Amino acid sequence: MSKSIKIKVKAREKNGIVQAKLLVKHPMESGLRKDKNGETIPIHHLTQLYAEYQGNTVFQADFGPGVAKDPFLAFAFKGKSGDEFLVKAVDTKQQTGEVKAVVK
Amino acid sequence: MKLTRRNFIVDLLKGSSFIALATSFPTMAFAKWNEKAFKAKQLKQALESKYGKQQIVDSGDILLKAPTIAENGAVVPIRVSTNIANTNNISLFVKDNPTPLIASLNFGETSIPEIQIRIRMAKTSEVIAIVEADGKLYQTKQLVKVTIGGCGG
Amino acid sequence: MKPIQTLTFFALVFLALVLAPSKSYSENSSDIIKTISQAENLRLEASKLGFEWTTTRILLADAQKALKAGNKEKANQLAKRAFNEAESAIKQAKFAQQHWNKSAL
Amino acid sequence: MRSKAKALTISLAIISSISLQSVLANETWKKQNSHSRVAKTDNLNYSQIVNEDVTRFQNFFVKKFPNVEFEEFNNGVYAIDSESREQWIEMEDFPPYELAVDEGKILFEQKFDNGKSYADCFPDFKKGVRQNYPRFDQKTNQVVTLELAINQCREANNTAPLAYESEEITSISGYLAFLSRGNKFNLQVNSINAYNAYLAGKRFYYSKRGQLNFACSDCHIKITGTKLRADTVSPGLGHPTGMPVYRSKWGELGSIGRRYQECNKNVRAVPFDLQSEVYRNLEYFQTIMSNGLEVNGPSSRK
Repeated sequence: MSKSIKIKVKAREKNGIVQAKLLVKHPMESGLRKDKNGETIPIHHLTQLYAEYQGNTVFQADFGPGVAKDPFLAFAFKGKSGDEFLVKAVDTKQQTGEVKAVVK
Repeated sequence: MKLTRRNFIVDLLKGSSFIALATSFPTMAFAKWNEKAFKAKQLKQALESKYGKQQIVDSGDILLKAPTIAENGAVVPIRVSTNIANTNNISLFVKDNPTPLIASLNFGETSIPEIQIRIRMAKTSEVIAIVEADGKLYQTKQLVKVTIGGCGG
Repeated sequence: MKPIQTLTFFALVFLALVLAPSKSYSENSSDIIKTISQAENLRLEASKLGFEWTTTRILLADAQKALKAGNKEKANQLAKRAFNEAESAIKQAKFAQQHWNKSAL
Repeated sequence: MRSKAKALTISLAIISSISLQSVLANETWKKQNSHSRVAKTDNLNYSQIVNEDVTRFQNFFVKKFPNVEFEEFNNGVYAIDSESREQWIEMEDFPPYELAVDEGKILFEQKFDNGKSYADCFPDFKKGVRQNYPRFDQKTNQVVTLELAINQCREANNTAPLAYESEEITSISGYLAFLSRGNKFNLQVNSINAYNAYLAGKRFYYSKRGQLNFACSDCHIKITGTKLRADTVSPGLGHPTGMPVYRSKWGELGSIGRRYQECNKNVRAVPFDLQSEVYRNLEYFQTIMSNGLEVNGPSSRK
């Protein structure tokens, strides 16, 4: 639980549905890439992501290394403008990140 | 499309926050990360590790939007949505990736089964979206071509 | 005298036999080394003009490697290709100097 | 002396009034060079020659792609390739460079040890400065790119320069570009030295090089719009406007110099150093060719 993962969230409500979009700064190393010296870069990717709204986990994602670098994800849930929600992420090194966002 | 500074600033300032804090995960509301399925090297193994031997039926009720030809296999934008009732999971597989299971997305009672994600594709392959609803499995597939670029635009 | 003459004769034959391959080797090698160094000079000239090709360096390095490994034929071929490439790059630079404006909008 | 200069000014003013562009150039010049007579005559001649180049260059693309609005050329290949464009629009929905822009803002606001900050070097940063770069610096007689200006700012404040293409420098330049969105490029060549730098860039652009014997213009003018293997070759008009660029291939922001290196390697020519005089001059030429287009950096590309 050392370095924290950066997450950026945008959320907008329309007709009672919150459209949430997020971007996570993460190398998403697949463990298959080699560096300049021909050494394999160790696997390091996000594994899980949670969205919490009013105390409930409304959405949850499990990632493998096949998700693109700096992962982007959009999802939707029932909610309203002005409310806060929380996004948390954890990766294979047990590094975590958390961000609070206000629904527009 | 025109990207102006003004609409961008609005998005940047109002729509988002950028407070990253170290956090702990006291509760894991959903199942543990399925290591076996995510590390499986063949589609068959990945499917079995995730769903067991359960039958998966083709469905026209899943909308999978992926490019016919990917601009760059490193970032392939995908959209999936479904109107199958009680959908609690959408999972994405790329048949010919080194590890075919890409992501597994779980929906709570108040969430809408529609997602957008950007994935990696090692080469031309079928992309498969599998929906889990009421304990049943549904799927739809699309071929996405990944080409070797020349100059890269 | 005679035994010495005989000995000298045999010694010369022996030496000729032993040195023959190494003599022809050193001749060929020095030719190759010469080609490599000429190619290297041309490469540097092309580089100064800003028109060096990425492939020329690789050819030269491979030529050196082949020479070290004793594959003279290959070394010679590679060195000559590098030479020709470097020469072409210089020609290209001169061509550009005179003709670039013709394709300008 | 004075009357001679005056006569020259008048005659040149007549010439310049032929095109609106050069009249505008003359106005700009009057503000900038009212103390320098030598630069005065230079300005009129060179800016006019250059602006004629700009018109010819831009007309080529406007004619070549009649369905593309002029303003659209700052979107590169996405202005002309609809399949790629769709994927790009998906990316721009929440582009990965936004993280770098945020980071750039934080870095930009940090103070140097002497208490000053980047804002002291770029007082107009809020209004946007990207469109002014690269600019020709008369004092040092060289083209100054935004990245070079960032490092000059650091050095002026006794701070070590950043490595080119480091995450720090591309983030700062990305942030400054983002604040400049919508501003139009309108670089003017005002002196013989600036013209020489422009000409060096122009010469590079049209010179064939590398084992494949390709000039920038061979791809981006002659065969623009066609497929090169799987890629549509982007138009040469508008390349610098979206810089720095987040290329999916790189997975991070990079400057036009990094892209030049790639292009050179693609034709098997030994690339030049980042921020080398050769590349700065090329960027100067290319940016001038994009005069009239809006800044839309940072951008995302495949």
